[in-house]
Amino acid sequence: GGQVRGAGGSPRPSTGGTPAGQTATQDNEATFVYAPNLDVVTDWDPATSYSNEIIALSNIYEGLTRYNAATKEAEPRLATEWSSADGGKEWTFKLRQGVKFHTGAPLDAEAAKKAIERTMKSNGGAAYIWGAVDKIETPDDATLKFTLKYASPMDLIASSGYAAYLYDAEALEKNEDDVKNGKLDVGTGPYTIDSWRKGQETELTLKAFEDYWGGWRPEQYKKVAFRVTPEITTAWQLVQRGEVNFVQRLNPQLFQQAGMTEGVQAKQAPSFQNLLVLFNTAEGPAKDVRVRQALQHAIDYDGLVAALKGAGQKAGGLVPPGLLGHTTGLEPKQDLDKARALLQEAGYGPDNPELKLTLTYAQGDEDQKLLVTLLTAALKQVNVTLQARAMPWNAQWDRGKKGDQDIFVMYWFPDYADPFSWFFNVFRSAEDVQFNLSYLKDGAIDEAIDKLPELAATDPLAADQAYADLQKKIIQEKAAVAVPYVQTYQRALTADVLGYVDNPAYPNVVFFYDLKPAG
Amino acid sequence: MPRHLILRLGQAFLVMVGVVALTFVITRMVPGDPAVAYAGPRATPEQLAEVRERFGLDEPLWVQLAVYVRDLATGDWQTSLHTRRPVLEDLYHAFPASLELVGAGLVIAIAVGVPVGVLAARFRGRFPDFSVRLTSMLAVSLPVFWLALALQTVFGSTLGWFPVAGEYDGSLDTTSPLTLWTNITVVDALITGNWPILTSTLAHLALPALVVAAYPAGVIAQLVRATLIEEASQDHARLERALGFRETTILTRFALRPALNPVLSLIALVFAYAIVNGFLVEAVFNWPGLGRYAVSAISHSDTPAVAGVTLLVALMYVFANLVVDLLQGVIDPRTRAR
Amino acid sequence: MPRVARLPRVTDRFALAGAVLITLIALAAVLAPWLAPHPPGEVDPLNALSPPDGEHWFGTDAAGRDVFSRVLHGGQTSLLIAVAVLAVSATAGVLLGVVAGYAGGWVRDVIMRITDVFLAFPALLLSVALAVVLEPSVTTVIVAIAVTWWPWYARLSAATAASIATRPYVDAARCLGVPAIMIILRHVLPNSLTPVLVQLSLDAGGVILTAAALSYLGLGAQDPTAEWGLMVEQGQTLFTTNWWVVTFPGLAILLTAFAFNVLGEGLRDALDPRRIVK
Amino acid sequence: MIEVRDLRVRYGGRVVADVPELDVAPGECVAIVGESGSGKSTTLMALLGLTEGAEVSGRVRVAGVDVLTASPARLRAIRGARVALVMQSPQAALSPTTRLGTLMRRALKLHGVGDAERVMAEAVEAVLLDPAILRRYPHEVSGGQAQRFAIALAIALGAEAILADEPTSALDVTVQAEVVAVLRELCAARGLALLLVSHDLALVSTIAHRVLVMRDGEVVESGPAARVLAEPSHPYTRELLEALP
Amino acid sequence: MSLLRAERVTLGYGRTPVVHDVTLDIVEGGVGLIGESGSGKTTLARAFLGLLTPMSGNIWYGNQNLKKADMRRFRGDVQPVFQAEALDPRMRAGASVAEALPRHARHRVPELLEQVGLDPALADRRPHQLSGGQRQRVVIARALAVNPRLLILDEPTSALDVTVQAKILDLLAGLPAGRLLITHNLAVVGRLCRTSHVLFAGRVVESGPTADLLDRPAHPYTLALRDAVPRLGGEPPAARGRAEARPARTGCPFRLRCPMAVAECESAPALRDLDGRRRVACHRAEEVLREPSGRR
Ligand SMILES: Nc1ncnc2c1ncn2[C@@H]1O[C@H](COP(=O)(O)OP(=O)(O)OP(=O)(O)O)[C@@H](O)[C@H]1O
Ligand SMILES: Nc1ncnc2c1ncn2[C@@H]1O[C@H](COP(=O)(O)OP(=O)(O)OP(=O)(O)O)[C@@H](O)[C@H]1O
Ligand SMILES: [Mg+2]
Ligand SMILES: [Mg+2]
Repeated sequence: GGQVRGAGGSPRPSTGGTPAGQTATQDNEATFVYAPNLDVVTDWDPATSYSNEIIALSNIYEGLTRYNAATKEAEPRLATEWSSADGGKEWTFKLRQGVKFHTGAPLDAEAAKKAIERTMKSNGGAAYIWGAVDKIETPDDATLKFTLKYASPMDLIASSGYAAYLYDAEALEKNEDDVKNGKLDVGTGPYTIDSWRKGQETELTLKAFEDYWGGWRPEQYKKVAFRVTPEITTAWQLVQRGEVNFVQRLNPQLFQQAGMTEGVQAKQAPSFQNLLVLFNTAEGPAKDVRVRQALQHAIDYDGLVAALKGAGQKAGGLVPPGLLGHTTGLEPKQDLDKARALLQEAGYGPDNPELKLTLTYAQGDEDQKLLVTLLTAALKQVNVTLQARAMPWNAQWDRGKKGDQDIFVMYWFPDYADPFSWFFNVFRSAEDVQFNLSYLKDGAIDEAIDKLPELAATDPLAADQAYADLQKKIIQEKAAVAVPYVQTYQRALTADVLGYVDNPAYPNVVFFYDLKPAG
Repeated sequence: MPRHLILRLGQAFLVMVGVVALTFVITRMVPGDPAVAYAGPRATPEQLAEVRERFGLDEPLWVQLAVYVRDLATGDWQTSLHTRRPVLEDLYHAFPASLELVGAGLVIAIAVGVPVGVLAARFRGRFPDFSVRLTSMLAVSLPVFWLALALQTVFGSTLGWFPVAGEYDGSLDTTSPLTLWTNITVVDALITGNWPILTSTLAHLALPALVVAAYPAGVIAQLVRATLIEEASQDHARLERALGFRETTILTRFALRPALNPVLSLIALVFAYAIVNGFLVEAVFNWPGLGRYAVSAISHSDTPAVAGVTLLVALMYVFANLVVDLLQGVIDPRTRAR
Repeated sequence: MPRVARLPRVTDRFALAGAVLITLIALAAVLAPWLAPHPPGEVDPLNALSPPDGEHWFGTDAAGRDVFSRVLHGGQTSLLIAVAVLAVSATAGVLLGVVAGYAGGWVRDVIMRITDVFLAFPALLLSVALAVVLEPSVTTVIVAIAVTWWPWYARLSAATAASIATRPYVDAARCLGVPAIMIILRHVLPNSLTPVLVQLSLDAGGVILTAAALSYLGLGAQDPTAEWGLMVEQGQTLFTTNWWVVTFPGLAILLTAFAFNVLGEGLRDALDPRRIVK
Repeated sequence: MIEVRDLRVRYGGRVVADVPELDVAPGECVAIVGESGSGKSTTLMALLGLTEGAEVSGRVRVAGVDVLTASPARLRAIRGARVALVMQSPQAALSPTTRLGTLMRRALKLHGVGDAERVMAEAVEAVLLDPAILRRYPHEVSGGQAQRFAIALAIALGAEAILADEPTSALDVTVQAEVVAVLRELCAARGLALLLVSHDLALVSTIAHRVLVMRDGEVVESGPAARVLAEPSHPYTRELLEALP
Repeated sequence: MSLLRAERVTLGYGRTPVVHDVTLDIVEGGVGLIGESGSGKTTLARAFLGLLTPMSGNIWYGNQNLKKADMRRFRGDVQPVFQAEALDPRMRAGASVAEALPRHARHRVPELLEQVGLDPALADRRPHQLSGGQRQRVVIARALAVNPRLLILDEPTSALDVTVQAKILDLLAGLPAGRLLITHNLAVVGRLCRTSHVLFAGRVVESGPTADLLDRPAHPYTLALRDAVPRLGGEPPAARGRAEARPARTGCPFRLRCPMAVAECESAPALRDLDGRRRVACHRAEEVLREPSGRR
């Protein structure tokens, strides 16, 4: 039988939709069209979601707090105020009143507790962020009290883009299939699912949730559509024609062009994402620290940043600017003579047998490829042959877990605005390798890492120092990693969209509620 | 004829069996651990084990093969690890768009290639022939992704004559929603008389279909030209000349029909080629078809999905070949006698 | 005599033009180390993406490498792929095809069904799997394409061989007691080669294009190898902003594929069996 | 009907047929004999301007049209309608995908012959064929049938001259007898001009009024059949006759 | 004892039989095979050469069944000379002949070419550079290279003009080997074969000494063949006007074309002995014999 396609779903870009002279107070009928380069949703479960769908879920679900990139602090969202006690081991959040789930149920402390506990139990996605929680109590309807095993910055954790959503767990459990199939959502956010068609070009449309606690003003966007557009050039042409409103990432050349194109605004913002070049400290030639140091010196950091043409800025240490623990004075520099000397000591280099190293990086990533190209050329001068291989992430990671390469290239960014994950996930030794892809095993470093959360919660100054020391140790002493640059987001919006602010804690997320068309 | 038909079907079946076995082997070679792909990047070993068990990934290979064949036969093409929906259902949504694109491309290719081939044969050795040959050789030499980008930039972006991407204007979904019968937008719009969607889809189809058509059109033009010249040098063309027929009449009324036979068998081959070529074209024009599905399945180590696409394309190929074989009998009575 | 159509000499000129073009391209590729103004891997990040000028005729790519030099060197890889794939798949395909065509009966059936299975397979997907198992590289591309390419020759030569096998001279050889293998090698094979030869030159362009498509999908040659398809892939997002990065390697592919097609078309006419025999 | 003076056909500079004189009057049968490759078929083709790729010189008048200088349209007007060709291998000369009747119908329509169905049936019956044969494809009829169909085509179009090229080469003698009988009958009854190519001297001697003997592209002897075959003057003709088993 | 003998063989391609139940002995003095085009002559020849396995019946090679015979010896004993295209277009004449010779005997090529009256210098030419007559001689030279006891000749001269034909026939007549000759040309059979068989629609309809056969045919088809041969300076051969009829599927296959057909012919006539030397498959053979003898 015939089935009507798209009834309800209505992606229509705003450009041209608003005739001149229309006042801002008139109802905004336009659809905001977002052009992601990948499929939007892989996992609809707010507990385990850990992928690209953040760009949609962040508008459907909310957490207790949200990170403010300008003030570098968490600010109220579903919690209106909070306090900590016992040296950061006890946290009390006051819930906002009058908040309703999309299911119609009210948000109270019990519901919030249920959601967080379900997320913790799911143990999937980023659920680990709640790892410090010992127990949750609800002294009254509007209060949520966390008791922790060790001190942790709960206000920041609660602002995480993943696994921190409060949702109607009861309704979810009752309608699990509907939630999984994108027919139902159980959030509190300003938008709710309108239609979801996996694999279609316009994969997902959202519509305003009428009973949103923040209320609705006429000029806000009531409809949102996600139009999947893998090719950057295609996306760029669509935004130029006004068929989409937001392209999450352009390359520097298109970005430059966007800056000069009428009807398009180019937006650039630093991110919390940096590139890690991890050296195999456990096996192979890179086990020799001198080889690793030589590799660090072989990278043409300045050349790379120049060639990135604005898509990245030179890094100083492991922690990007804007986060606690960011240090200066660790800026690396290429020094081929030093690299040659170090290799010579290690028994390689121009006059010795050729050194062959394998490297894996992400397929389709132009910036990583640039690094690889430059590194290959540089290493060739010191008689090192780099066998670089681009792989899909899954395959690359699988191989990485087996320790099957000398150099592993990947991006890292935190789940919430905190530097801890760079250390805990990437450099703390582990039985089962997950992201410790330099295979570093150092008791002293492990010990220092374990002390960080409490330090951060109790003595920020000491924490800053501890972060700085650790970075020196990992980068200079152990030479386990080279950090060439921090990525800069380069995005394009149609000129008629006002109010867009990039928030590095929520990569690629547009908070549609905060936008309005130019009047 | 029925015996021939049965024999032909039997062969097609055997080929399908081979394809299934080969598909299975290949899916076991696709990168990455499918369990990891399904369970997500930070899954625990227990979760992985559970996923492995759920999908039978812990069984010995031959058991997996047996299960695979049984499931295929019963219409269970497994569940995509990436979209988490039955592969058959995904294909049901993605394939019609590809069919639409490739179908349109082939129609253009035939509509252009055949007459142009006739033209070249009619004026062989003269200027029209020369230019047709040159153009058709260019058409088969163009890297398809390059052509796609060029056409998109020139006709879509710069001149603005055609839409640059997508299957139709999405806002039409509200103003004139389309009732789906076949899932092929053009066909559904046609049978339900939905003109806004039809015109929008045709406009969106123009550029990508042209890109898909380039290669087959070139090959068809060359083939038609060659076979027509061959036919026109046969004794029977001499007789037709001796009877006073015009050269053009001889080519179109007498020589073209036998010449269409090789063109037909070519089309079955080109069909599969065009689907795969379509993968690249679909990426550029953001066409919501099989190609996009396949490319994303490949990059997500989505074994069942890759297998599904492979099987489907192979199935289409075998089917197209079958149809062509039967059609050939209609076009050339000599093959029927065999 | 007016008005009687003259048989076109154009055909031979086509073959000649194709051959000359290919020779030039091959020469450029072979002499690349001497002709190219820069080593293909020489990076200059500070001069990345500079447009064509006197120093860099074809401009530079994202890593500041000289596109002209890379196009010249890329010819080596692309031609190597074409020659290797065609050699491997033609050898395998023709041998199998000729055996199938000559033997007929169940031998033919078995070989042709296997051929059909491989034919039915989307080349790209088979290549994907192989590229993964064997690690993407030029060799992988060669193997992957060859695996999906040979059935064409098997089909083609099986058909020709089947018709050759009924010729009286083959019967005559059988009556002389010449062993089957010798009959195949001495009579059937050489006489089945003409259509294959034509097809080969027509296909050379196709192989280069397929290799380019594989590279384009990241399954083929790997950076820093200079290969045309890979270069187009690397430049494709720059198509509207830095046209030279993608246009020149694209043109190189086009030109080479075109040259082979011209040669093949020319050969098709020039090697017309009727012409040979007459 | 047919008048040829100094016809010379060259392929790539090589003369393959050189015919100083060849006339065929209505009701007359002229035969060309000679060794294989001596230019017999080429001569026949030249009479209708069908020698593609050849250089042709001389003067050829057929049915009142100067073949070598006439416009393509005038040539097409005599081809088929006034002068019909019966080609060397009958089955190969029929388009494999066209039914015999379709071909005949198209040809009749082309030359504006009215009442096609009746004309077709009569012509086919005149050569003792079953009209049902018109519904068949060429591969479904025997060589003899195809041969006679070609003659029927000429009759239906009302041709005044038939150029027949070795019409019996692949037939056994019994079938040959049938074909020959039909042709003779046409000459006698309808004043048809018949130009026959054959290498069967015995056959020629029984039906031709005059004979041309060709060798290596040249006419070595010509004259009344009775004389040429009884008292050959050229050594090659003698050689031919002596070689008869 | 004849070298080769077909015993009740049925031959066909795929599943369709084209030669039915034929018994034929290749005896001394040359055996001729005549018959309508498409009647199965070449098919029969291929079977005798072991290129085609009978659907039923046997071929005897001496006292061995050909299926089980020693093929090496057989190949040395029996050689074909085919109609056309018997030479690989890509091979030089010398190489084609040499292919028949063991490696150490390759020097015999010139000698063999001379034996068939060819200039040994022609050994370097490819088939298309040779005339039809020369080509046919190369084929014969190749067949002779193995010193065969029997030649199977399928229209060895039909592509040649009469002058060349005569020379080849002389050559063949002078060879020591036995022969099975297939031709349309009755005169040629008369010259080269002591015994002949007439084939019609895949069946032997008459066989016997060639001279008898041509002088006093006992089968209407043989009679028609003889009478339809045009004679130099003679009357045009008589036409009967029913030649288009295909062989009948039931009964006597010739009956639709037969001027003497009667109701009895609707049952198939068996091949029967006529006078001890002749066999014929016709119900009315005796009446045919009484037809006025040939104009010869
Ligand atoms: N299209 C052509 N191009 C070049 N040469 C040709 C062409 N057609 C015929 N010839 C040559 O012209 C010569 C005469 O050929 P033609 O067909 O007239 O001979 P024929 O007397 O009819 O011989 P046959 O008895 O074998 O039919 C031959 O040498 C032939 O090779
Ligand atoms: N390879 C084949 N496949 C199928 N049928 C065939 C094949 N070869 C011959 N035939 C058929 O077998 C029958 C006998 O053919 P054959 O070649 O033996 O005839 P022939 O007596 O030699 O005729 P001709 O005098 O024309 O050479 C014919 O009807 C023919 O169509
Ligand atoms: Mg001729
Ligand atoms: Mg024969």
